[in-house]
Amino acid sequence: MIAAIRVFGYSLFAIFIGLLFMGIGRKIIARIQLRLGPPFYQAFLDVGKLFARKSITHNFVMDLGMIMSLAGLLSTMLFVPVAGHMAIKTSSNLILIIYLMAIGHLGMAMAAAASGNPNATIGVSRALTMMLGYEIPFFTVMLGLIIFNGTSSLELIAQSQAGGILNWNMVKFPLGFLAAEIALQAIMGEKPFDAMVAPAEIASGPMVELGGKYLGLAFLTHAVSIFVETGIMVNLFMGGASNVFTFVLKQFEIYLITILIEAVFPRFRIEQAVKFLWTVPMSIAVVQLAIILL
Amino acid sequence: MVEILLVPLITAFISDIFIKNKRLVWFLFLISNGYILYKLYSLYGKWDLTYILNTDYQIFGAKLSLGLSNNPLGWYFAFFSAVVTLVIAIFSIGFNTNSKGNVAPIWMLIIFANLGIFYAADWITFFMMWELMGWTSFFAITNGNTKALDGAKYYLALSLLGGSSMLIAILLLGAYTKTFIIITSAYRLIQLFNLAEGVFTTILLLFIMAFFIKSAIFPFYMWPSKVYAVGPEDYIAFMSSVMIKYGIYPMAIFIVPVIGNLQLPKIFNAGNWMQYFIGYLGALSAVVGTLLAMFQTDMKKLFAYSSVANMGYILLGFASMSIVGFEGSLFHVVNHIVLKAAIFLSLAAVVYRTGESEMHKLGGLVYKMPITFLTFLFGIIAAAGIPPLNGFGSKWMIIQALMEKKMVVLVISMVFASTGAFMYLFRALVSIFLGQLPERYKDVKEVPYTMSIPMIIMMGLMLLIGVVPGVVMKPLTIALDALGYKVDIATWTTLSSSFKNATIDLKIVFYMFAMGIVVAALMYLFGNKSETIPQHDNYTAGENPIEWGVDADKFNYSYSFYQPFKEMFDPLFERISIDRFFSSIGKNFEYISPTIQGLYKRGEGAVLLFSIGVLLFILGGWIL
Amino acid sequence: MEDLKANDKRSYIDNLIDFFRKRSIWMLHYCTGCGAVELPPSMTSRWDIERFGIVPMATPRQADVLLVTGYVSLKTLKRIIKIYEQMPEPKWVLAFGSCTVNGGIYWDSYNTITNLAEYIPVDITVSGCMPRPEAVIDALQTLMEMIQSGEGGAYKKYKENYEYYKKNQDRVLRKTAPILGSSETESIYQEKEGNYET
Amino acid sequence: MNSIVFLVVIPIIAAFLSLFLGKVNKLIAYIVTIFNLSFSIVVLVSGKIPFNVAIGGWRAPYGINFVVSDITIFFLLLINVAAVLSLTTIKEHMEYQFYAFYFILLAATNGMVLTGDIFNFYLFTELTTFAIGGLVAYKRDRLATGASLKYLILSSTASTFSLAAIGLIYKTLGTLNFADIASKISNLNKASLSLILILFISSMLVELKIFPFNIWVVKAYDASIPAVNLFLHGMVSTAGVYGAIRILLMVFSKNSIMLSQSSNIANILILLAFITVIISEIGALTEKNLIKVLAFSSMAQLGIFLFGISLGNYEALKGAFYIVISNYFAKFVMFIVAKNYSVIAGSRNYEDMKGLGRKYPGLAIAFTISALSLMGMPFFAGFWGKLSIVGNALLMDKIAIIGVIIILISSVIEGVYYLRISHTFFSDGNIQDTKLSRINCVLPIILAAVILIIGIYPNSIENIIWTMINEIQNTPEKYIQVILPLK
Repeated sequence: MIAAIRVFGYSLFAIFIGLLFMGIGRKIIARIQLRLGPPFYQAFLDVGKLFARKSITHNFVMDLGMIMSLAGLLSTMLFVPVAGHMAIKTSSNLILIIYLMAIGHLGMAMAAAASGNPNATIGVSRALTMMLGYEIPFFTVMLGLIIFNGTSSLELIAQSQAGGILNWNMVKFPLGFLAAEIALQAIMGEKPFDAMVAPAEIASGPMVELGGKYLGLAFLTHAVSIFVETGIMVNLFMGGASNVFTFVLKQFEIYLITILIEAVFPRFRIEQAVKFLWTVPMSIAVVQLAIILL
Repeated sequence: MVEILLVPLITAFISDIFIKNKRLVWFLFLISNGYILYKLYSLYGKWDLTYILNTDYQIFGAKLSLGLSNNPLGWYFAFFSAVVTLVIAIFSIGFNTNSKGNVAPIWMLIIFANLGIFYAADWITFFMMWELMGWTSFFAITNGNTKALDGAKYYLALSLLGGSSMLIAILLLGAYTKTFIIITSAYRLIQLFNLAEGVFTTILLLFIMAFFIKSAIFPFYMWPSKVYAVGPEDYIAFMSSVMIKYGIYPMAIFIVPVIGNLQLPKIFNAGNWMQYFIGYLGALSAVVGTLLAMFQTDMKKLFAYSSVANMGYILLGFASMSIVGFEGSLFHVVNHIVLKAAIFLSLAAVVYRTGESEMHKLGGLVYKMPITFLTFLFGIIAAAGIPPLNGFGSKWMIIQALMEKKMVVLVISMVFASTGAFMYLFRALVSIFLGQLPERYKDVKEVPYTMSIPMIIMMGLMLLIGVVPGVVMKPLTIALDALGYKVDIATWTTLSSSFKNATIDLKIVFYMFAMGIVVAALMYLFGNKSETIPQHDNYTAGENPIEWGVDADKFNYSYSFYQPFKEMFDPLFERISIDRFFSSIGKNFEYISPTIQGLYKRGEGAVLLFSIGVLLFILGGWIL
Repeated sequence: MEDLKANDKRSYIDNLIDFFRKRSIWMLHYCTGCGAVELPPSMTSRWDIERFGIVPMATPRQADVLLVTGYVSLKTLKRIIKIYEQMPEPKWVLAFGSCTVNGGIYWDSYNTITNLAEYIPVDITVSGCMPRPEAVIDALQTLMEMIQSGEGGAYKKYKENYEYYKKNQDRVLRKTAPILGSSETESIYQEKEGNYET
Repeated sequence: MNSIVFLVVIPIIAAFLSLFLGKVNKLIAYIVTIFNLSFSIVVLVSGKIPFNVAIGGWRAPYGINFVVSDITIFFLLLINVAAVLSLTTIKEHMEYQFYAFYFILLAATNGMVLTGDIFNFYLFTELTTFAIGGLVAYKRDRLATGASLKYLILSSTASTFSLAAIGLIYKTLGTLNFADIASKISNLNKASLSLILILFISSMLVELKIFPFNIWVVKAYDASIPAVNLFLHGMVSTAGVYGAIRILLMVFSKNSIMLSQSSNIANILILLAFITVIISEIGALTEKNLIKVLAFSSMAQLGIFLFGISLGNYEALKGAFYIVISNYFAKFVMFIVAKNYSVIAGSRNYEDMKGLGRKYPGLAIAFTISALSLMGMPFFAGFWGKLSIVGNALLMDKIAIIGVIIILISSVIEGVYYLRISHTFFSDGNIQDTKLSRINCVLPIILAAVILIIGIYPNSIENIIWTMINEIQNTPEKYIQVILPLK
């Protein structure tokens, strides 16, 4: 029972942080564009509105897929140590996290495709292609860290960086961090790697038929994924944190970098994006890996 | 112990006689499979059972004796194959009620060969069963279907080639080690390495070629796509899940111990060249299989390439030459047996109802065949290696083992392949089951109970193995223990690798996923109520496609699903094609053939040729 | 709009929901006419309507408010109606300029409609030919106030008086049946039309 | 056992009588053939083997003699069984020429096996040629005449070589008796031996269907009636195989050392063998005429046989025997099935035979079993042959290993075209109802069962083969001593 409450609490916390980041991100982009921008809590308002709205579903697979998508990311989130805390104490294996994250994508893709709109399916096709693009460099960077630390546990990797900023993997392996940052841009689906959403081209891709609470669930999924992805980065490169507040702050630093890049870039075509990811960040990651191995 | 071989053989003969009575034949098939499973279950633990048949046949100066033995690894393969075969057998009863041909007798022969391979104690028995499987599966694939001939011919040629290469290897092994017993010959082969390295390498490579052909590893990866596309679907389910593992079993029992025990210099502190040889071929099959699977339009071809990729994973596990990788590979064997059978059963159900296997001509079947969809969904989740189902554990172990051995290229290609797997698996899901339902499939129904129950069983199996991997890992650890490998006895739900703090508890993963579902469902219920609208009511920029005479199923985006991505690879695949290479060999033979026939048709040339022959013969006799 | 005023008691939850709705208006700007040109300035840094939580959306499923930005030809009307019907409730319509009220300079065209409100319920009409961004923002803010006070319920009217709207729509849309396409499309369209009510 | 001469004499008398007997010929043919068969069985059972019969009381090496040893009786049985089986396929009325030639063929092939004299052997070979020439031309159309002529030209050229070789032997060794030659062969210098062997072998290779001396085969098979196909396969080839074993392994082998060490002829033979195999398999690959396919395949099988005996290893020789036996039974099955099916389909093109396997499954299954045996698949007789030959060839030098690879590749090709044919039989098709003679339906199944039994239980034949190999191994005691007991 306590475990269940903890899980629920962690979920709400992750959603809260994710939505907060989304709002702040929008504000920052607005400021970069010399606009006032929406208030920082805008994402909450949006989600609130969406859940209150009457929504439209085409069939039960859409409902199932949206639930699966949020559930997948929530359960992934439970494996990411937040400043050393976890909802249920278990080994936070990196490979497990990577694979678990896929279930969220699968659910989302299934819901999108079940709507029967070709734009959605095109978006899914692009998203999956992009996934193949970013997984390779990101995994290569992770591989270096795993081999260096002799463990695939995210928690142990975070712990091994304890004791000052100079011990952070970000400082020790700057090339790896750079590659991971570029890959992270694609993982989060921010510009220049947002070909799968591309509102002007394929009418926001997978989300084209989502409205009301389905879009709301998609927002929540996105919020949790921001939390998970920045959380992984913090644990991998910034030495985790001693308390939750520092952890969230570090997460925000990572998210800030992403947002700053997002604000100023146009969009890659999908195959350009994959080519870019397989050349630039991948070669940086390979150099980093070679340095670690030799 | 002999009875598990005799029963399928006798069943094959009996069902051959009653071939016209379909119901009886398939019922016999089911009974026989059930008996085999029961018998295998009772054989568990009796590892010293052997059966030897002495013959007067003399080879290399000694009388040949053929033997069977209940070896733990063979049991492991045989048992799980038998479980899945039984489920497929139940499915077949429903599936074959209207079909024209009847593969049951020949299938029974294949099961006989199957058990023979897993229970063979010596290479000659092994080879006999191996070759038996080759030609029987040719007949099972073609099954009187003229269109199936091309693919089956390709398979047969490769299969016979593999058989030949294995025959040479076995006989060389017998000549140099003076034994045909599999286990003994492995030990003696290792000793041979120091005496005659050339012979050793030849034997090993020939064996590997035979096994790779059967398991569709890299240079020989073409046959599944050709064969699966044409064979009877229920048999293909068996073939893609069980039969493709035949190459893996001898790899596990012979090649891996031999390579593992060699004292070879290591490259980059990671592994010796033989490990890399196996590993790179595995990685190539994983990557190439994945890429090709993405670009298929026929769903059976797609999953054929997926099988190729999965065989690649298994090989990668072997290449790590660590106990975790080895265990992971063998675990993946069972996982793949289960999940591929599930996927192909659901595909068989789709073909049964629609008669179509081109993905872009299907779509929206989920509304008509929910159980089939669910089986397929479970299958692809498992195949993508996503946690609560069974494909994850083994992939995880293989990746852990490779990372531990610092085989970075191999592990990156493994991740590439399993991420790419996500692409083609999802593509199949979308194209077959989701999207708009074509008008012509409005009356499609869910398959009858005889077919849906096996699918439900497969779903249960996937979930069971996924959450409680112990049901497979326990027998596996005991089998490995009996073979002399030191393994930790795993608990029912945990998997571990030798990394620091790298034990995952799949039970907890399952709980967490379940809780995730609960939280997400709460969120879902929290929202305002939703309304279901017709499937074709889509945002189309205000256009009404029906008004323009466009059917709803034209909305399905499923043809050239990954076109931009494919264009990246087009130059590569246009330039290099293993398929073209192998086909061209066959084509060249067929090209020469009429010339030679012409030689035998004409008269004047004959006399000329004859005299030249005599002349050369005489000259040769003097000069040589 | 007087009769649409909420006559029952509004609970806190309803107020909260209306607050959310008010502060997060997502618009679908259906660029039918010249008024579309005024939207980019209102969204970018000079006027920045995002500070009210107003953002453009790509599909009717996600949008709360439909902007009809100028004159509406018959062909366009058909699409507008379809999109309007595809939007989930609650939904609002903003009509731009005089063209949507009386046809504007196209008042005697054989091919444009003169009054949008005959075909779909319009919540707010923005004056001007064409309205400046200030006018657009003003209209949107009026809409926000209407939402908060529970007034903006024109979409309910559409449901209640569907026959009226349908009759008007059919009257003009008869002229727009496609020449291409299969011969049976007309009948199919007639049969399936009912399904498009949402 | 002087009456062994009857095996040759009675068919010759029958050949003469057949000119006058007309319709009774069929009966006489059965009687004579069954007599030959039962006589051979009686000889086998009598337990007096080995023995030597001097014709006319002239003792060897001066007179002509008939020898009955283990090998002889084995091949005698094969030939006479083949004769009986072939006769069963004749349903329609045959003219007297056919029977006359048949009796001569029977006499000649029996004589070839029995004789202990090289010149006599030559005579019987010529007689065979002459009989086959007549039988192939029996249909009297353009194709048959052409085929017959082609065969006659090739054989007569070959017999010229043969005669030259015999002359040389007589010149150098002063004797024509097999046993005598065998005991004196070590006196011969290498060059003369090589020359004699080359000349003699090149004549024998015509009968053995080895490239490039097999140009006649395909046409002859295609042009002749089914019974003649079976004669060619069952009697002539078997006699040729016997000749090759007797002459290469027993007569011209020095001190019972096997061929490959005694001369470089062996290397040429291996080369020819695998060229034959690959060429005939490739030739068969796209062939649509079923009879031609079988003709190509029988060339290939004899190529493998030659490969086996040229390796100079007793186990490989054993394999060669297995190949001969497997081929003997399998081709019988296949020719009979081909005959039946072509009658039903009205064409020899196997693509016209679709659906026959579903209508007459027994025949198609028998055909498949034979095909698998020829491919050397396990559980069939051919496997044991392939196992022995390949296994022992791998122990030899390079050329043998290349040969193994080529033979295995061609067995892949063989598999492809044979199983394609089997598949065609089992696929859907329209068939008219045709009545088949019962014996022609049952016979292939029985023979296929024999193949299966040998394949599953090699003990049944292993010992017989070893007795024969024993004889070859101990030629001086087992063969020469029988004929020339005084030495």
